Amino acid sequence: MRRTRDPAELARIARLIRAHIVRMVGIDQKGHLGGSCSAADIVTALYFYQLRFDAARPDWPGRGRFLLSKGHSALAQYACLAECGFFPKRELLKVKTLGALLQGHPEVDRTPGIEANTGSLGQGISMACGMAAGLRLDARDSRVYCIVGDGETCEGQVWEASHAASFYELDNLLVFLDHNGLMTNGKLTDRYNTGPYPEKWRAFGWHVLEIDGHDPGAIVGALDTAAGLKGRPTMVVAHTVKGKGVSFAEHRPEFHNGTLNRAQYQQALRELGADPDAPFDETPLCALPEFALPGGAAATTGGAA
Amino acid sequence: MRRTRDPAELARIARLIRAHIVRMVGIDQKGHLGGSCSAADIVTALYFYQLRFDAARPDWPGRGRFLLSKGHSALAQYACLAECGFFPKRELLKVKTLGALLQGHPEVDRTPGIEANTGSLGQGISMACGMAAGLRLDARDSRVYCIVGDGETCEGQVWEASHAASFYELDNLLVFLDHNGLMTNGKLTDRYNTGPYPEKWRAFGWHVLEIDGHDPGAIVGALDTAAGLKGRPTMVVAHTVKGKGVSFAEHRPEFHNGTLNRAQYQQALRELGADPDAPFDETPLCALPEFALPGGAAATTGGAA
Amino acid sequence: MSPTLATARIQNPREVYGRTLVELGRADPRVVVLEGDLGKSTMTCYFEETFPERFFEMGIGEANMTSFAAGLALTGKIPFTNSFAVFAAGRAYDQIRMGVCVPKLNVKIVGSSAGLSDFGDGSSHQTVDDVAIMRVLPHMTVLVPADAIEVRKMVYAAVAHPGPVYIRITRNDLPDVTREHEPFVIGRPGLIRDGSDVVIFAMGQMVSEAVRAADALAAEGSGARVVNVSTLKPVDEAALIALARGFRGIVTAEEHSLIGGLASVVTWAFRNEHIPVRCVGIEDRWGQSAHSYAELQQEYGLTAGHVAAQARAVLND
Amino acid sequence: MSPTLATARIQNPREVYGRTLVELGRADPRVVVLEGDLGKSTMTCYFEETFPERFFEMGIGEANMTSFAAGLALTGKIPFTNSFAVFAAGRAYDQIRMGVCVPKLNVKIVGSSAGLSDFGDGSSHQTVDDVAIMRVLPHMTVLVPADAIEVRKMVYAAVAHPGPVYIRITRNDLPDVTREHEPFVIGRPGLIRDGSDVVIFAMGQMVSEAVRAADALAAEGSGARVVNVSTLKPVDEAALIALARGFRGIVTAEEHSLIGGLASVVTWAFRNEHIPVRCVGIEDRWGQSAHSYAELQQEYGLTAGHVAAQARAVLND
Ligand SMILES: Cc1ncc(C[n+]2csc(CCOP(=O)(O)OP(=O)(O)O)c2C)c(N)n1
Ligand SMILES: Cc1ncc(C[n+]2csc(CCOP(=O)(O)OP(=O)(O)O)c2C)c(N)n1
Ligand SMILES: [Mg+2]
Ligand SMILES: [Mg+2]
Repeated sequence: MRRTRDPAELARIARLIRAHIVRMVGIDQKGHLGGSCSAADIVTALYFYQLRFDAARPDWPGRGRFLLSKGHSALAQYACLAECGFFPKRELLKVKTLGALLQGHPEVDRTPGIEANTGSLGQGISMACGMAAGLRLDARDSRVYCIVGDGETCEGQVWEASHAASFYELDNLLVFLDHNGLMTNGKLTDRYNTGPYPEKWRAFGWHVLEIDGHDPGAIVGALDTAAGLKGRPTMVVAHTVKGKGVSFAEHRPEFHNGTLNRAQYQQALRELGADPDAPFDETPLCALPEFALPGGAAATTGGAA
Repeated sequence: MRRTRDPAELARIARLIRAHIVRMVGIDQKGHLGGSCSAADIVTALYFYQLRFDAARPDWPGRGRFLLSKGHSALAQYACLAECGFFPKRELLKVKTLGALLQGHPEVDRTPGIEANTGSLGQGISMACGMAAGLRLDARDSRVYCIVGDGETCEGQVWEASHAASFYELDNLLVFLDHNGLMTNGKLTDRYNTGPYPEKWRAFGWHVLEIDGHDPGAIVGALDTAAGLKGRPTMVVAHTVKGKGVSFAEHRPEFHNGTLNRAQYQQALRELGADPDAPFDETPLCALPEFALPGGAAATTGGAA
Repeated sequence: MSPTLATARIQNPREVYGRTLVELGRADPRVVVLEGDLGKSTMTCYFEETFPERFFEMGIGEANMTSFAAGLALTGKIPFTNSFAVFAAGRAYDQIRMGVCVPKLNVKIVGSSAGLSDFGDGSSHQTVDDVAIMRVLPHMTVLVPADAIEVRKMVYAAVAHPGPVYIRITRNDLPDVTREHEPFVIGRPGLIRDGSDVVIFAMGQMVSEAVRAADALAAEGSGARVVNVSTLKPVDEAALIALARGFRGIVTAEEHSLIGGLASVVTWAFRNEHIPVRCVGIEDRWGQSAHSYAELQQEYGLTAGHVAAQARAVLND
Repeated sequence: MSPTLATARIQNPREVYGRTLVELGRADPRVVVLEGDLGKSTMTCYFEETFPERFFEMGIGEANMTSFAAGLALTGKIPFTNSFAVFAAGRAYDQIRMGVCVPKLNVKIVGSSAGLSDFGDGSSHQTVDDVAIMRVLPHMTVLVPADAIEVRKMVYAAVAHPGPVYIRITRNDLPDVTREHEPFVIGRPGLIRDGSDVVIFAMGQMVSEAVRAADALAAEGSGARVVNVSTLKPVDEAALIALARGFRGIVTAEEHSLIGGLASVVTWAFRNEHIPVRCVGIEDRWGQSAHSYAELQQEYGLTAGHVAAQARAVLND
């Protein structure tokens, strides 16, 4: 698939991804809107700029690995996987139904393109470290990308993993902190402060970058910079807004795993530039001429790792 | 019991405590010599200078609390408890036998003076936080003292507790890091580095002091300083030597939970100024005139909390 | 003796749990509450509003929450730890075991959204195993309420009982199947509906399914006695045996793995009794996402129909 | 058919475990080893010496060790995680459950110094519960070797078996009770010694005690069949039932809580078989320190004498 580093194009795709998130949350059902939207720009940049993969061969060993340690934001990843052609887009509409390909949290043995089972917070970053170590053992140049939540940093396992990554000098590991300032039940600074983050990861021996997690240019820049950082893992502290893109959900803990009524659902889609009454477009981005690779080149080209 | 802040006297008592540790390790049996000896000066200063307690009423609510998060160093605490009169000294010689008052790791419901069950690393510091919060709820001025191992800092729970203590501003909590540089199987810097410690705890929002953990004057000084530090918990990074006081065990991971043969046993006792052939002296320090309080004043006086 | 579920009041157990904590907070200043960032699901939010100084947000750190609670218990408090059951019990297993259960500390662990009741979130948020892992702990008391009435009584009983208690609470609304005026006693199985052919031992949500099954069986002329086994530890084996004496068979029904839960309790208690037994429960599988709880009940074989079918089968054994 | 324990070779299971890891490391480059700072006890030190680049010291962080292993498995490795059983299984319970067992990853968890074998260290280092908590996990295979011969075969079998495996290893030396030339097959119970009155199903260390008990019973004229149940999951219930057919009673023997271990496996398998059963195991108590393992065996009722006594009792049932 063709890659883009154009911020406007990435922003446009991210809006599309967010519209899918809203569709998957649906009407009068619970769904992890907030954290999926806060991570959407990062996930989009990973799939449409950075990650090396072959949607037709999700287990291609040369692929880059991306896993959400904050597994509850799976909707963002599902949307990208669908648009990249890992599975038919209509699977998005069946999310969380009995027997669905797309479960409430990521499941590696169910869903093409998912790398690990996450959902119990704190575990994914350790798995990412193990993957990075495994890839290095095999002398692969693939990199591992991971997103942790700021609330998730309460889990001591995040710090255990941070020790492991730094001790084993896993410089093929890049982690984003989705720093939206909220956990399930309110503001971190009010309810259970785990900051300041850059100081912590520096003390744990990581390279630390800090960016606006909704600025595609900054995300791409961080990915590029991190590719050159050696000897240690890199943490990108990404300042984000929970619920980003859906005005009434922004900064609002109620929409962490909240419910949209019909009016909210429609408003959310409209704000994201989607027509709530239009039929669902089943064509993935990867099938569009501007995303197909010219001359039928292997889908695995492009992407840093 | 009378308190002393005299470094020479504290050093003399610590040697006595170490001799008990050697006796409890015994001959041709496994015993946690290394970590007990590295913590001995701190534990001694806590019981003979700092801690407010009543050995006749171990559950006196006004007491200060001391618990070993690195529960495997219980021998050091058992020795101090015995010398302070919590139980007959001859219990030391029955340690780790069937039905003994003194178990392999501290057990609160078995042993007078023990505050919690520890031994599964990482849990004790969380318990110490909970105690500090509980004492504060009751508006008690008692303080909580805790020792964690440097290897123990691998456990993420140590960092979870560190978040909790700083978020709840537990300034009635003082933790020592027994920084002896060794875990069970070797040097931390070689095998699994978790340093640098002062930077980490500063980033986690603690007051941090750094001392020589074998200098009684420095320990007493840190205790005094910490009493005045408000708004946050205090971490005292104490540089120590594993096996301290037993020449052939110093810096040696083999003696983490090692075995002494008869010659080593005797040499160790001699180095600690004890005669291996002398009968066991059953009189605790607290019964000596110089440690009894003048005029029969309550044993609970003295001590900071 | 036979509650008609059709007209029974429906209540939400976690709502009642949250309200009861407040009552107890008022009655007993030693009660303190710890929460793992899920207070609006576990309903400890009511306690937080009412007694902010005795409420501890512990963030998403179940291990520390549990050991911190042990520390509070060691200063004389009666702490309740709260999270989804999967995390309250499983993520903090070693902390419950070593710090709480070995020394028999007065910590109450409340596992919310238990079983398959968090139907949308899938395997990572569903508990097929919590009763099993809590039951193997010496000194632990394990309680699984059949309805909200029992939730309230259990929370009172937990405070009155010195030592660790695990309470499993579903996210689902439940019809009242127990009687308000009957006392709850730890360890005592409760007779819910009588009959004389088959005895159905049921746990939690499955008690109301068992009552429905008994209705269906009655229409066919078979009498089913429904017993609410809401204490999974300690088990009064003699009482269970007495309740089944003279019956032609036993059915167990639980929303939990057949390994380590009620089926284990009953087959163990009856190991030398020689009475046919059939078990309804989750067959050694993980949970998964669904659009509704009812779909999962069907998928995992946890409906009144499944209970009735096993009752018929055991009567033919 | 009857091994004489008096002349049996004595081996140390963890020593053999450590050596076997090296053999497998040589045979299969996918084998990697993770250690929780206890390599000189678990005996992964041999693997570390031989294959330093495939050995990961994970410090004292069992949770991270386990999820890190999951990550390695996801890149095609066959990781073994190592610590004392109490921590390998219990401290990392949620990580084993969610990260490894739900997706059926190829992670092998080895619990060392299991049961009461770390006799000096007391309750915090002794496992009465590990088989119970590992057994309730769907997709898990649970193995408890009876001797060092079986340890070696099990480690090979674990590598050959795709999916999570838990292996419980004692610190004690054990006499060889199984036969070198007989293959080990996951799930298959092994006939150790034959007899025709009572069948003793035994697990781990208790297999050799059961053989001693059978010797004593033989001297009294009662024939005891001793069966080594070294796979606690999956259980071949039909095989167990077949092995007890025609016998007058069953005794189970395990160095584990009577809740959730072998006694549970057997009483469940025989729930509709109506044959008397008596169980030897740890009666819902925590461990404690002792001067020797033998003292704890006596204190917890885990000797050949206790097994023989239950056999006599069941024959009189
Ligand atoms: C171990 C564990 N405990 C609790 C939960 C329930 N839970 C799901 S999301 C969440 C809050 C996460 O906050 P954060 O990491 O900040 O995520 P974000 O704000 O990006 O959604 C909680 C408590 C969980 N999934 N795992
Ligand atoms: C959770 C847990 N994992 C493993 C162990 C086994 N263990 C006991 S002591 C120890 C090493 C501790 O090292 P450190 O904290 O540095 O203690 P010290 O050097 O002071 O003895 C280990 C791994 C344990 N007690 N608890
Ligand atoms: Mg957040
Ligand atoms: Mg150390």
